[in-house]
Amino acid sequence: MTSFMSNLSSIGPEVALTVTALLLLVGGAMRGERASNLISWISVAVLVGAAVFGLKSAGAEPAQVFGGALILDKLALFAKTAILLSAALVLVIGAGFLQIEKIIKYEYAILVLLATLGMMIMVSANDLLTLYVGLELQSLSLYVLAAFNRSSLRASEAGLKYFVLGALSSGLLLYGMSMIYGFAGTTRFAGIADAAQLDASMGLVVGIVFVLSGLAFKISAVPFHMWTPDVYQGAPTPVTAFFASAPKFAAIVLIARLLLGPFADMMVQWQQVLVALSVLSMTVGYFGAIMQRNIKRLMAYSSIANMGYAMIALAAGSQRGLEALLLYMGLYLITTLGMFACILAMRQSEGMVENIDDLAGLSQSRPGLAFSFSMLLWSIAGLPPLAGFFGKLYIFLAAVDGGLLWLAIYGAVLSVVGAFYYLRIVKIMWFDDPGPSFVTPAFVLPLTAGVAAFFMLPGAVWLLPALERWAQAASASLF
Amino acid sequence: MYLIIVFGPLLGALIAGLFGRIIGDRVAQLVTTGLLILSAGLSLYAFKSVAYDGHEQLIQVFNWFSVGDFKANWALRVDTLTAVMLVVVTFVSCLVHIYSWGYMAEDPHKARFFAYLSFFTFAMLMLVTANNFLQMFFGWEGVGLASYLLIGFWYKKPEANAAAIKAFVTNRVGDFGFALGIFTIFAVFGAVDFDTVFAAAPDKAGQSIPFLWMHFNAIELIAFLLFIGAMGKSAQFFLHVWLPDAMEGPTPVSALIHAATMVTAGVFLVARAAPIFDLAPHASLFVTVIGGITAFFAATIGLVQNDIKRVIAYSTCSQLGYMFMAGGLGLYDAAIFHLFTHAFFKALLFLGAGSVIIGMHHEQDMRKMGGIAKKMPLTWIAMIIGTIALTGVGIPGTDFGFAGFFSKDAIIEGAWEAGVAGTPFGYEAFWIGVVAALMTSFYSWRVIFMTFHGTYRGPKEVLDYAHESPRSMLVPLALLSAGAIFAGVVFASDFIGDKQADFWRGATVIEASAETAQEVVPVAAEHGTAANTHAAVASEAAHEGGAHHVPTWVAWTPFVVTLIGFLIAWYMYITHEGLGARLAANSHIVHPFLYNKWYFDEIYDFVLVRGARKLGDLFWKTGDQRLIDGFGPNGFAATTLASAKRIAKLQTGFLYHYAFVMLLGLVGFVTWILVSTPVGGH
Amino acid sequence: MMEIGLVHYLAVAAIIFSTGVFGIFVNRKNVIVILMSVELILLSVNINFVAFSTHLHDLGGQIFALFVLTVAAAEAAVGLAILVVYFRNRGNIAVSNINLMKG
Amino acid sequence: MNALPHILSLITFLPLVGALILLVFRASARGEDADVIDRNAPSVALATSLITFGLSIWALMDFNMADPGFQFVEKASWFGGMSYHLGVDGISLSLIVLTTFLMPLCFIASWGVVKKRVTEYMVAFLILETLMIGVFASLDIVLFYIFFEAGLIPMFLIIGVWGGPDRVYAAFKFFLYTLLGSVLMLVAVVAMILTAGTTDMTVLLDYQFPVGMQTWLWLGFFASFAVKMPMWPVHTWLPDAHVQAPTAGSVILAGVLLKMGGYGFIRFSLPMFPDASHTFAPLIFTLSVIAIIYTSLVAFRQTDMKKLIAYSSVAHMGFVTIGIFSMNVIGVQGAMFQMISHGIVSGALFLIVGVIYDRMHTREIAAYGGLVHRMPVYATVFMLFTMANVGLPGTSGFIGEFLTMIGGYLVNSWIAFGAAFGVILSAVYALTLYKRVVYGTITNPKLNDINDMVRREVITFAPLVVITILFGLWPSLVTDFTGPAVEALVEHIATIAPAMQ
Amino acid sequence: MDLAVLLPAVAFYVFAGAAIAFAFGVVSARNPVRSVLFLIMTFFSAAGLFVLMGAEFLAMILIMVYVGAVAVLFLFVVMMLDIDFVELRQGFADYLPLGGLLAFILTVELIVLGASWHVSTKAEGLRQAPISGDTDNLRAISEVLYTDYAFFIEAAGLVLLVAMIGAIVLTNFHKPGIKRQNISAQVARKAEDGVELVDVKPGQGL
Repeated sequence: MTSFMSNLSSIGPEVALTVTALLLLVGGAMRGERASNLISWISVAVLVGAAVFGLKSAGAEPAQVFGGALILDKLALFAKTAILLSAALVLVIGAGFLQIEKIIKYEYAILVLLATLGMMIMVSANDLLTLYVGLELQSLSLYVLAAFNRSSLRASEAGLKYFVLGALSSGLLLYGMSMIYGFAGTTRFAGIADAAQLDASMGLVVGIVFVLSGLAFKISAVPFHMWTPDVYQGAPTPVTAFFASAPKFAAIVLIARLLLGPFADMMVQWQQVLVALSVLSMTVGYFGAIMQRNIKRLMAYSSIANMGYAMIALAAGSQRGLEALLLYMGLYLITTLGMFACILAMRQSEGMVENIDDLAGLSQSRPGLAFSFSMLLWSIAGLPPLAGFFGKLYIFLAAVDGGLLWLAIYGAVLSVVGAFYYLRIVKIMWFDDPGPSFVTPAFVLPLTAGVAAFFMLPGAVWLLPALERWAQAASASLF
Repeated sequence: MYLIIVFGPLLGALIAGLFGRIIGDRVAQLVTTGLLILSAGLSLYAFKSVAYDGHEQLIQVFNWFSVGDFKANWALRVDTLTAVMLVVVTFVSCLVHIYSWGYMAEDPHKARFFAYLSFFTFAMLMLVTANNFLQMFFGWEGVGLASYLLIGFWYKKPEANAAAIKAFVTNRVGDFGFALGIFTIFAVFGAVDFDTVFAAAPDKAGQSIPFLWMHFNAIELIAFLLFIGAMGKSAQFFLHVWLPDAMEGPTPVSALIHAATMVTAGVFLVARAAPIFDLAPHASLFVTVIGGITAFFAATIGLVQNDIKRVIAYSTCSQLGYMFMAGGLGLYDAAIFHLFTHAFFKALLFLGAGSVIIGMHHEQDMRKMGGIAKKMPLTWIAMIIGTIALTGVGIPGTDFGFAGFFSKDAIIEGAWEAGVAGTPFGYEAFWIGVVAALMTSFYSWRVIFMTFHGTYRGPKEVLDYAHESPRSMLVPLALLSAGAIFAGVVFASDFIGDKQADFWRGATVIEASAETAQEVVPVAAEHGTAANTHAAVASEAAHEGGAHHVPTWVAWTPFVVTLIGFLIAWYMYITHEGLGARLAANSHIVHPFLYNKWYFDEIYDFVLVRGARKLGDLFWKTGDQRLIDGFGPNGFAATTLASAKRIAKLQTGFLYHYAFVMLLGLVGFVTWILVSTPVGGH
Repeated sequence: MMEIGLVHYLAVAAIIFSTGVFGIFVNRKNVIVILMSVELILLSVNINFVAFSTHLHDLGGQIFALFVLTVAAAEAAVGLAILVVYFRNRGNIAVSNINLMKG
Repeated sequence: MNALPHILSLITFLPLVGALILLVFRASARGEDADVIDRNAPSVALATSLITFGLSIWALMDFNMADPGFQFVEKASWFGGMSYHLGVDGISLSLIVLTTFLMPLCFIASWGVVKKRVTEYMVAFLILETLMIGVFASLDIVLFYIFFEAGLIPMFLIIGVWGGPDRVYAAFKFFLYTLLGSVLMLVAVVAMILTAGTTDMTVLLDYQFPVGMQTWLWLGFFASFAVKMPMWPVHTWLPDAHVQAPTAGSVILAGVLLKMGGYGFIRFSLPMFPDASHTFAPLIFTLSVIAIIYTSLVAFRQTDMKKLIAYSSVAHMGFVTIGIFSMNVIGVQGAMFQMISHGIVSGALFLIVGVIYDRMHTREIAAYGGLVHRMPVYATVFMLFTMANVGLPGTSGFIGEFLTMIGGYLVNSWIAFGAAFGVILSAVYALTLYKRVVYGTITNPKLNDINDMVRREVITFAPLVVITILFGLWPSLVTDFTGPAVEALVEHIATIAPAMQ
Repeated sequence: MDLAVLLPAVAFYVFAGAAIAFAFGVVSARNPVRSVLFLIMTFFSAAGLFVLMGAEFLAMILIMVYVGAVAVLFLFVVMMLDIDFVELRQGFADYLPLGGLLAFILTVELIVLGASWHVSTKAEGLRQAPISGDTDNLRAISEVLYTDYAFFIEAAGLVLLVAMIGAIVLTNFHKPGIKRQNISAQVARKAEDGVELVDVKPGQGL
């Protein structure tokens, strides 16, 4: 057991999260709903603390713990930091919403903590079983969170859809895992890598296709995306913000780890699938968003499209590609959370509004918010000089470098379609006459939006190089 | 001195134009007119010093263009040709300025008018003093602008505006050719200044150059293109349509621009580029033919017009045809001489007509005039002088005659000689000249008779009002009358006579005299591919019979036809007054055809104006809006929206659809992978 | 045919898997049946794991199956909980009625 | 004068500083204070742009005309192999000065005219100025791209917020059209970076890409620059954008933004892909000639003044492309001159339209007529720029057209032949416009008390008038300046492009 | 034929056939209650297959967990939700052809794939928990489960915890207005709280 304990000590952040979750659960059960706020803030503190604590091990050599079940490398660290911070931010920006809507429960924060823990396990996975358990830990939490607003028909419908399809996708994932296990003889990544290298049998190929299908669900890649718009729309907005941020990051890092690690030698096969996923996602994501009036649905399509973009980088299958992926996803996280902060600020005196037309004239009624939102939109549309452009640039670099020129061109052309609907929001905020004004949002929302927008600004030149360096170091883990 | 000649008018124009409202009309008039008088005086001196004392000048002003190999300077090139033009331009301009004091007395925009006039003068002077084709082009377009501004001076009148645009655009068509000519010159010679080009021209004779779909003889091509420019500016056949309409402008303008100076720029160009035209027999033939056609064609129209200015305008057109005929036949000297004399009598006629118009209270229709000689006798005399000069009255074989006599007969006789020498179209040109002379005589006298003689046909009160013009208008008439009478007799020997070699000194190519011919011939022979040059032909002609030794009947024919024309006019408008109107009314083919100017305006309007409109609409509405936008951005947007709708429709909200799509994807991928990867490879 | 090998078990698993898949999208009336179809899929996975485990002489597969079972139970609990919530809001669980959000 | 360190950075970012100052003040102001800021914003913007202009003149004085290379170079490494790398040669500096010159005029022209969201308006223009200057000053290809595409954002807002009734359609069309072009260029840029292994334009200029690859790269860049120019048939965004944009927006759009396309061709397409440029030159010539004739005819039929001028811009840009792809010194010089001249002339024409638009709030030609009676000064200025637009010798418009046509002629006479038609047609539409707006009698009773240009407007036009004529008579002011760089460029193409021989 | 070969084969076909048939029953039954029962039968059959493969422990767990817990849970929910079973199975046929085709293709592909399996020497070398011949299944599993797989046990515990939290948070309603028994309040209740002794003065009344 000493080895178990010492292994535990090397996953301090995860342990901290677990312990906190358990303690808070007990506390919550004792104190009831009155403690919700406090529990939220403690969770935030722990999440941030875990991130900071985790970063202290940044210089450490990559290590495998629990007999190789988990791997702790820079990639995992990068992903964990991002996940922890975005989870914390989601709690922060969502707090006000849940209170005003009167759906606050102390379990909310705990579920977020546990989901985060699941994601942390996912990105550290070094074994199919780890992957599965981590994934399910995250998924189950998210299913519950989606339906968290019990009295809302939409929320429960979202939860139901998410759950049914999620279960189906876990089934596919598992079936694939069983194939991989059967043909490789092991579930450990290192072993699979050996098998794939020596004997890339059809079983492994089909297995990885199944696994990819299952994971594609988590990142809403077409055609496994169908749940996304409905769930984004139905779930409570803070939960949607969570869906759009950390789980996407975790899942795509997981895919990267899986494909570039054990299945690196089978790139010829999975690249085709990934390219197809990417093309489909971009197409559906960009075109699907155009007709949307509900901003959360629009964000769903936007995230589908962005994942399609991210998969371009992944399909390149190179370190450059992984670096681009991480950079892109990092920027995506910041942008998405910033945008959700703006969406959470969309409250008129009668309640929350979700139509993009409700943003009319925001540039005059709330110039600061409009300015931040516009920056974020332009950034995610990939317009220079905002940071999103660099994400796009890096992806193109990786794609062209990896021989995926046509994919890059396709993505480039589709990004124009994307610009169209992002711009439509800008148009509504800037060109249209103001409608009913928003009530003054909680201070934290414009602040978050503003900080996120500031990161996108060319003025924040230090951010990009730092992120880029970090992504580079992280991407080196797999190569 | 030359700088003052050229830039004086510009200064005047700027002062009058920019500060007209500050300094007042009177000062503006004084300044412009004063500077013009100065300019004219200096020009006379320059004429003497250049043409007679041989002080040709080349004054570099400053560098204009220096781009790569392309260099062009602002410079003043003053040789005899220029000097002649300087005199013509400044003298007529000066008189027109003076005349305008009276003519424009009631106009509220006098300062602007004088500014335009002076500006025109400046541009024209730039044109004639140019040392390279580009500067010439500058002046060329500058006079076009001035012409546009002046034709449209009365901008309230829609006709004036339309005419102004028509003039500018038609000129632009000519300029199109001119510009291409300059490009070709640069492409062939690598330079555009006269000295280089003319010096190298013989070397380049016979060289061919690709142009559009085929190869052309470079020199021929250049000559042809330049002539297109000349056609536009000088209102030659096909591009003549603007000139009659230009009469919408104030009459002094017509006199200055559309009679004496600007329209002759084309002739000047041909004379200036004579070394090129001389090496281009085919292009020259083209010049002759176009000139001939114009001379004839414009005269036929002139026969039946009722607007006094239009008659004179067609007369101008016709006379320009003469000049080009001469130019095409290699008689550059005669062409310039006719230009010179024509300037006097045509300006006289126009100013006279202006005097009539003012006297008749802005009436231009001759049908509403008649018998006003008594009311304005001085004008009547001036017009008679002008007409006599125009019709070229003089006694052949002597030095007695009005200005036109010398120059026109020189062209007609020169044409005959050219015919004798074997120049293509020489004889034809002669006969055209004769026929046109007949018609010239008829319509010129018709004007006189319809206007000043017979019975008055207009409203009574206008006649009562009719009066002689003020002195400021009569003085120019007098001076021009003097020119119309004496210009021929005084300068004939210099321009086309025995002293011409000393006079021109190479400023243009002259044929007749033996010594120049000998100078030219070796050059032509040496670079002899274009052996059939005018110089060579002319020199043969010179050796055979010498200059101006044509059969007597040839010399007398113009005189006779002129007389016949006069008699017919007398018959129709004096002895049988009203016959002309009856004939016109009874003719259903010839008269309408001529009266409507061979329907050129209608055809152009139909083909070009409406064509352009139709094409513009087609390109705009169908091309841009339906095709480019329709298939481009709007089509793309529509397709995008349609696909967006379809994709959004895929999202049915039904769970089983969603699951189905997922599994479809899965099975698709698995199948694809199984098919694309060789099965059992391991 | 009589020699029962791995492929037989895999075939059974495949058929059950497909049945589960089939059950998901042909069923429009009742969400619970869909959940049961998912359970079928998981069962087929377990058969796979166990079959491979036996033929590889490796316990890993069986243990994996054990965890799959565990998680499947948890999943069923959460799924049914969500279903109950939905039922409370909506009054029925017919699949063809669950399309409030679409487009 | 002494060299000012980092002068290019100063010129580039000074407007941005002005914008930020305004933004900060505006953001922190409430109520009355906001109005005060709005009132003073124009002065701040004008002052900023004037100082920028002064700095650019300083740079101009310091510039060594004999040196065809890049000067005032600043370089600092950034990340991902990219660098902050600025520098100018005659080609780019002349365009920078054009930009800084037009900017103050825009501010003067907007003075008191723009009443809605004044501070934001000024900020948008100042940011736009920075981005435009950045395009011309960048020596790093990614940096270039950033500036190039970023300019879309403020322009989008300018059209959309302060534009005419159909501004949304126009803004989107402008934005998406241009964006589509530039993303394709981005892919080409990416391919270049990967092949050459650097983003440094000075290296890329000498890097010889394989001929086959050049074709694709060229097409990528072409997609962007052709839209930006705009060339036929991707020009249709321009009339819409111009018509809907506020006056100053049109000025900048026509004056500077279009020039980015031409600049791009000169800076990238020609020297970096000389073989492909040779291959595609006939295509360019064909499109240009079509553009000239086609759009001139279309311009002739317009009923909206701005649209007419916009179409004429397309035609004039046809000359630029002809000049550029003639790939001889005369042609390229002509193209440079044409760009600068067009920047001034068409800018002036849009200001001209703006003058009466401000008074009458319509741009329909039919609503006007007889303006000369009420506005003689205006009529005079209008005439001058009409003539410059027509390309009358003595105005700057002539020089560019003439040189580009010679350049084209030296390649193939068809080009000059076709382009020369544009010279005829430009007279048709320009003079028709002038006639219908200025001449004739006043038919619209509202015009009876329209006032002539006020002092502010005269100040706006005075420098434009002077420059138009000055450049027309003394083109060496520009050509000497751009000459060495252009000659070096042409020589460079001739030496490295085997197709030339 | 050797009984040692025949018997397992027969057993396999019985169990396999039953499992497949019951699985079909699950998806095609008209009544959800029957579906649940078919599901239970499927699990039983599968458990039989597990036994045939020598995974006795798993077979037992399957029955315990699935039949004992999950299926019962299903049954419970089915009954609790009180679904109107009258309107049944309309539209079932819509997707039948395409869905059937899809399922068929998938099945064929997976079987073909399964047929390509072979024990590679390499795979044997990669085994994490090789089965030694002399240990029975239960013992073998127990030996590794809390040692090598301890981490997963912990993680699985968290998964179950989430499920628990989820089930509670979603279904545990405190509807206002419903009177509930509060035991502690009852227990803590004292006589003094409930009874007030009032000294009623004669003649005054309350």
